[in-house]
Amino acid sequence: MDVIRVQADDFSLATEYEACATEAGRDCGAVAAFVGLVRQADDDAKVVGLHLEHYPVMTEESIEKIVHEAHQRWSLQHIRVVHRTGALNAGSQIVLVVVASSHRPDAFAACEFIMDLLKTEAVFWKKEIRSDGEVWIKSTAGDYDRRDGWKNTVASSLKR
Amino acid sequence: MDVIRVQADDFSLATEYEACATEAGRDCGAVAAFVGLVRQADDDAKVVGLHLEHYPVMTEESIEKIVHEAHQRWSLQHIRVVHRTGALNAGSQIVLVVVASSHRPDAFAACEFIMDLLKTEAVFWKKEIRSDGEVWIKSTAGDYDRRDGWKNTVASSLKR
Amino acid sequence: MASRVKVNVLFFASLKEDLGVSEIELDVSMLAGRSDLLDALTNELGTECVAPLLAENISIAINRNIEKGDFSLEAGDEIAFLPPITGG
Amino acid sequence: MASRVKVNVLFFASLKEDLGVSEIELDVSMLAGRSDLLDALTNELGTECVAPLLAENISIAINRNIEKGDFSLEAGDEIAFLPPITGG
Repeated sequence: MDVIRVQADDFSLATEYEACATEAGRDCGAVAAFVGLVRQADDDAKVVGLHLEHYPVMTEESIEKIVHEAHQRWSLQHIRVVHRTGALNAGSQIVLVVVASSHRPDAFAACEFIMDLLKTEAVFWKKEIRSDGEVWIKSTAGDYDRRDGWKNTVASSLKR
Repeated sequence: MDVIRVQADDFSLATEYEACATEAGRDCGAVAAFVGLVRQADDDAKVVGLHLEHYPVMTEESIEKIVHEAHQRWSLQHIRVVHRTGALNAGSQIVLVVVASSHRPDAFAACEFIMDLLKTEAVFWKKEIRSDGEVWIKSTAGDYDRRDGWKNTVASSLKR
Repeated sequence: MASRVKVNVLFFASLKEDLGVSEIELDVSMLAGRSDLLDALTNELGTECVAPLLAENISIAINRNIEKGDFSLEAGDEIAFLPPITGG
Repeated sequence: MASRVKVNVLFFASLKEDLGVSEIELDVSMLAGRSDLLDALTNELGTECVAPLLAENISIAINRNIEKGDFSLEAGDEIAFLPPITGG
């Protein structure tokens, strides 16, 4: 069973990695992981923190959909996604994705796919608290390009 | 300073991730990590373990070269590579790559690049200890294809 | 006149800030569609306050499913106005 | 006759297993090249034993640099015979 959690509390990569290794079993040869953090610097104004809002149940369902699509595209043993909400200071962890597979290309591709789709498809709203004010963040053109790039890769051609 | 270690001892993703976050500093927004493990299953014969041999100094230098090239291609704050040698049982951790960057595309690409080049360019020899005998492993055509795929991506076009 | 039903309307992120409210209960006619809903909200909140809800980049979810076309509301439906999302 | 120098020759992985030895000290003539080196190894180990070193996929490193062409050995050089590598 994959794990998807939306929570205010911080998470531990160590704990999630251990749990992933246990779930994945002995065919697991590759674990790809990603942690997104609150960057302090953004252009000129300093980012003091983030405020993350979500829509309970709908947010979890939007992540489930992304995770489900990853399983359809690649051979994966286990996926864990943890996404924080609420007030996060600069330097804080925001999001974690851990993916286990027999082979590294699948683990890498799925981990990156999930992160790319979280940016544009997961139901979160992110406000940057900056030294010069507060700004609700929108996905960038680059974010949409990266999402659309996955649409052009046919699932069956990626599956081993 | 990046960290490259070749060692018989096991490593801890948790420890390397913490060290990476500290080294990367407050501009860090993305940490991509990969751990390769000894898979038990390989086709029909069970893999009991691996024996990994290296050539001290030359091996480290071969990894340094890969890490150096990653820095030339992407904007990265910190890279850690830990590669084990010696006798490893099925399920053991073999290799770890952790990459910190301001942005996730750079962190993902560099982490995958480093792993792909470790497969074909790092000076290690890997013998599978299988239920039906011992086999020195060679890089596969797929491994060389993945390495060559990076050659076709011009460094400057990737650099933000 | 069609019978009236109660629905819940949620506002998130910038909309919650713009409207100064995160959730209201609304009386609408049974099977009310998109324009009926916006009329009812205008009655309740005023034209100026409703303006941000009409922006092109605002999505409407009914019971947590994005509805791009029209819809027919039923009693107890949960309607959410969603500004552009970004996670990760 | 050219003066003689001592060099170290290392064998890794499958070559170490094939030859049954991981390292030998070898006397070669000063500035010996690739074929001189292989001749000296044949004298030392025998034709049959040296055969695996001649396979197309075996690389030679001098002082930890892969040498694809010819080379000139000097005293104290470290010569390594490397089967195909694979890390990760």
